[in-house]
Amino acid sequence: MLDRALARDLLKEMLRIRRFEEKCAELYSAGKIRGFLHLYIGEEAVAVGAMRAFTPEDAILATYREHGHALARGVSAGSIMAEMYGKREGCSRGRGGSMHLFDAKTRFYGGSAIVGGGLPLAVGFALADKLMRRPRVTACFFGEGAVAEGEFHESLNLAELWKVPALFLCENNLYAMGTALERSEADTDLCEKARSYKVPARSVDGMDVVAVMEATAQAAAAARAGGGPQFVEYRTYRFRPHSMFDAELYRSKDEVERWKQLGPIVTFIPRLKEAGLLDDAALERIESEVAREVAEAVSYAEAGTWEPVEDLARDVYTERAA
Amino acid sequence: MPTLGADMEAGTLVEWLVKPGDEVKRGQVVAVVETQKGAIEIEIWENGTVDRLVVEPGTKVPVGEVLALLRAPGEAAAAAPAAAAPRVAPVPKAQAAPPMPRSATPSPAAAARAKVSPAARQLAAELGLDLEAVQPAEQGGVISRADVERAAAARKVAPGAPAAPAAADWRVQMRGAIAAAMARSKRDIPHYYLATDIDVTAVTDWLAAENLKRGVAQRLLPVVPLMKAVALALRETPGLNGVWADGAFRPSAAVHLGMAIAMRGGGLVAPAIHDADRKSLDTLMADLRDVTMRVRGGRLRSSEMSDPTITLTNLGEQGVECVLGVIYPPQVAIVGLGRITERAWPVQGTVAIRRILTATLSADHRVSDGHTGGLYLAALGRLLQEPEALR
Amino acid sequence: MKNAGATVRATTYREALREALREALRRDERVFLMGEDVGRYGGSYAVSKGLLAEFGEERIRDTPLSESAFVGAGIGAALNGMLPIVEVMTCNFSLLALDQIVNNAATIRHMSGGQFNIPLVIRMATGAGRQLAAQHSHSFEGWYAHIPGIRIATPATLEDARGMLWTALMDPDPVILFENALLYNLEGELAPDAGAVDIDRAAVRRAGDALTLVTYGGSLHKTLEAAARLAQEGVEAEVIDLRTLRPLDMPTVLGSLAKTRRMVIVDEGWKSGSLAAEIMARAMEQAFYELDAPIARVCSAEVPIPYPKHLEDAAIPQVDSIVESALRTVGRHG
Amino acid sequence: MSAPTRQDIRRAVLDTLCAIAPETDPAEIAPNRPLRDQVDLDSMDFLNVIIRLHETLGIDIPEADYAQLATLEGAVDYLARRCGAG
Repeated sequence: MLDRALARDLLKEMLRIRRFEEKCAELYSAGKIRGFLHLYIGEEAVAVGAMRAFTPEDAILATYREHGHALARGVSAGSIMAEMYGKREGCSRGRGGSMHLFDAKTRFYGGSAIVGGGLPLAVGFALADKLMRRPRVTACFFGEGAVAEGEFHESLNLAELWKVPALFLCENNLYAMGTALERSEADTDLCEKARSYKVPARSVDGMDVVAVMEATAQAAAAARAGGGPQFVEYRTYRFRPHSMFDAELYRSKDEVERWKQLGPIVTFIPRLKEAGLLDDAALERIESEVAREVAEAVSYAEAGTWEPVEDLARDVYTERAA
Repeated sequence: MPTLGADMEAGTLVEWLVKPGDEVKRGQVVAVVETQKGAIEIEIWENGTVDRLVVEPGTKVPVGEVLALLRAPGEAAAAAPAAAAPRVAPVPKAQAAPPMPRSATPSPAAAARAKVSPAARQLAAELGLDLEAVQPAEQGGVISRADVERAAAARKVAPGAPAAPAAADWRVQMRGAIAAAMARSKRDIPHYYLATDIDVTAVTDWLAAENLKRGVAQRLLPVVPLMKAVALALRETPGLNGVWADGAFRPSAAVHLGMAIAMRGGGLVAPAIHDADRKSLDTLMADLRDVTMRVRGGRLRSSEMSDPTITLTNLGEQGVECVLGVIYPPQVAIVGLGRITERAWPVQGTVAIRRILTATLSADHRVSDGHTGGLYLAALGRLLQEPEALR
Repeated sequence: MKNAGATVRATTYREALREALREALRRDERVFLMGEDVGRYGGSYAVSKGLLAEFGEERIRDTPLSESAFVGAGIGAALNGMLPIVEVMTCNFSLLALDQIVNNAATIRHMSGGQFNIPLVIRMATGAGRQLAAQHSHSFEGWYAHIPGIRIATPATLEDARGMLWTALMDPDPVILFENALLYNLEGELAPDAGAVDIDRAAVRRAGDALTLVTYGGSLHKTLEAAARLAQEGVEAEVIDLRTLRPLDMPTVLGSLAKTRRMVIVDEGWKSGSLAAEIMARAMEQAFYELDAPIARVCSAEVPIPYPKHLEDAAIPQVDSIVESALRTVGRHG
Repeated sequence: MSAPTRQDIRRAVLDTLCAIAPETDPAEIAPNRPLRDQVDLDSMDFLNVIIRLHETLGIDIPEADYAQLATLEGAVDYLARRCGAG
């Protein structure tokens, strides 16, 4: 099941995200990245494992904590970093920033900064594929905070009612900004909520990249086979604050330390070594490749240009012959 | 001090978690900072050895301030100036707001219609004045209420027709303002007065020759070289050029010469001509023409009356030999120039007919004294003997 | 159209809308209609009656009462290659979908750096006048006309009801069509070959030189009636039907103002921050010296629209209030 | 251009005075009293009168001749001579 190449790939993908996010934290402190920044450190296994279940024709919708999903989907690190610098070379021309990455080539339909805002879109995406008989699915990533929004319930019901091929992929990292799940939901069993709309649901250890890969592949296959919408809960945890300006008054230091020991990378490396699929030299090579990719992304962003103010109103509407 | 959010300007260092000499690794938490959102752990982004803790716990410092100095791995202990903490990247200065793409302003059919402000229309209607007869102040400009007032004042309103109330009270208001300023000046400023006769034959001869060389429209008025001399002489006596404010004299490096100009139909204003000491005679003439025509055309708005640092009153035109001016607060001096007359004047032992002008100085005794005033008038006299240098 | 007669035929605003829907569904397989009760029930205003039988469940989709979900789904489907028509029963319920309309439909093209199009059409009924009380009597066209990134059109005549839909569908950006609820039963004639019309320009519905009456949607017919009454008193009013509220066709409005020099704007929205206020501001900015009198506005009273008829009538623009405002503007105190 | 008549010159002088000092009523200007006693002209105004006459009549008026323009009649005589001779 796990061969050397796949093991190396999964590890490298997770390290790409980890080092990229660490560099973002540094650049934010230096004032190079402004606005809001929500880091994905600790949840890398979900984006990396889940993204392997989707083809280039499928559509991906994510949230404002989306750097990991964009990198795993194939959006270039340079265009993402340039976007966070607000440069024209960014994947959204510098107009969206960290929370709104868009990339037509990889059918990455961006982050949404409105909790739950992407779920209705996903229903529409999947409806279109169904109506046009296209063998495609739509992946919609969101956090457990979204289950409190009406749009979660409206969307799952509508998706199941119309049996559209949409995957609702919920990253349950236990906290919606500063509110723990049990302090906002009467019933914290997320799968039960999905099953109440008859949507097939399953929960998986979000720290185990292989388990994530398998659970998502199974859900995607069911949807592709016409089984209608699917729901997957990934039990995971974010090691850093909700955003950069968060004193984390809502959780204890040792809880964070405990989860760090269960982290997706720190547990995966020994597992590969025991299985003889990884040695220190290979790990060193991966780290240096990742380091170079992150460094190149930063210089690409630094060298980027500002969009001229004259283009302010460009693209509000589609240009057409006068 | 790292920035942690767009709305964070500063943070208070609560606690150092490292001390000089400690090894630190990238990503290691080295300090705790208090912000409006609570205590936040601060990471270090470089590997190295702590050299010196610059900021003491308990002090509040702005974002971007150096908190500690680090020695790169293997760097000598000598306190080489460590690389300053990365300065906060200059936020891209928003370029000037782009000119909004000009929406194609429609040219309404009747583009030819004269532009008249509603206030002007209303007054014209009240006074029974035909708007066709009113000229806007600036060519092709908008006919304003002031333009209608001027036209009404100029037209001999038939007796019995309602006097233009608006125009009258405008002049009354101005007279009131002048009265108040003069009263305040006399009350608050201890004036001292000096007068001297100056031989201006050289400068008047020079001017006549100069104007012969020029076309009619480029001619200089006699007051123009005098203005330049009045301004240049101040360089030797700074105590006369500036303003009195909040109980103290503030000298002015620049010389903004207020020119007293009489308005048509009464009233007086003294708008400033900027940097009169540094301008050429041609520029001074152009500035004087512009401000005079606007004052006498009734179109000088008070907002344009920038504040002079000294005033010149040139009443010689009206045939007055010697004028002792009242200082315009908050200035501290006023120079008066009288009529140029031909008088018998001793020149190297013999008597000759020379053109003489009486120059006076009224000055604020709180700021300067007679000695300074005397030096000034002497300097003025000397400057007027070399007109070529005034160019 | 099946009947061969070349002459015009009597029809209604509702049937004109239905013809437009049928034509769009027939011409392009990417077109589909979804909304509350548009299928089996035939549409709350019976606009889509019969379409389910003709086009089937897939393309005439009844939705649960989930405005945010199905408007968002419309946006998603448009992003993914479809030409969806979403019917939000009335603008009163559209408030529940405002986040999807503002933060997704109007924003994604610009925020993505121009990578995506959203060729979505949303239809909403609007306006008061049926004693439905405050929550069912709103007029939000002016609000929506404030949002860059979407277009707003207001069909007030049978030709526009018949012709605006196809043009809106062919527009690569989101368009919202507001249909005043009082118009559905409007009877009139329609040319047999009536088809697509533009949604870019205002129309002069009645020529005149004494003053310009600017209006749109449901208020057009009251304004035309007012103009007729004014004519009996020797005041010839020019009536402008805006047809599009975003973009606003100011050249047509100002062209008329330059001729008449006086203007009254009739707008069923509340006066403060209304669309009438925006038109007035632009006229002041671009045609100040053309004015011989202050521009007047006839808007809804700033109250929740009341249920009893006499109060509802007092709250929204009426022919009398338009005539009175017009006479004041031309300096004749009616 | 044939030399202007005395009538043209008188008209030119009065028009110039009215342009510079709008409150002037041409009918009330006494021919032989100094203009500066009848019309509010400061040195700038007078220079502008000279410039305007120079432009309308196309002749140069040196500073030395200013005195001959002190009255209306004097000015017309002087200008007629200059134009006639011109």
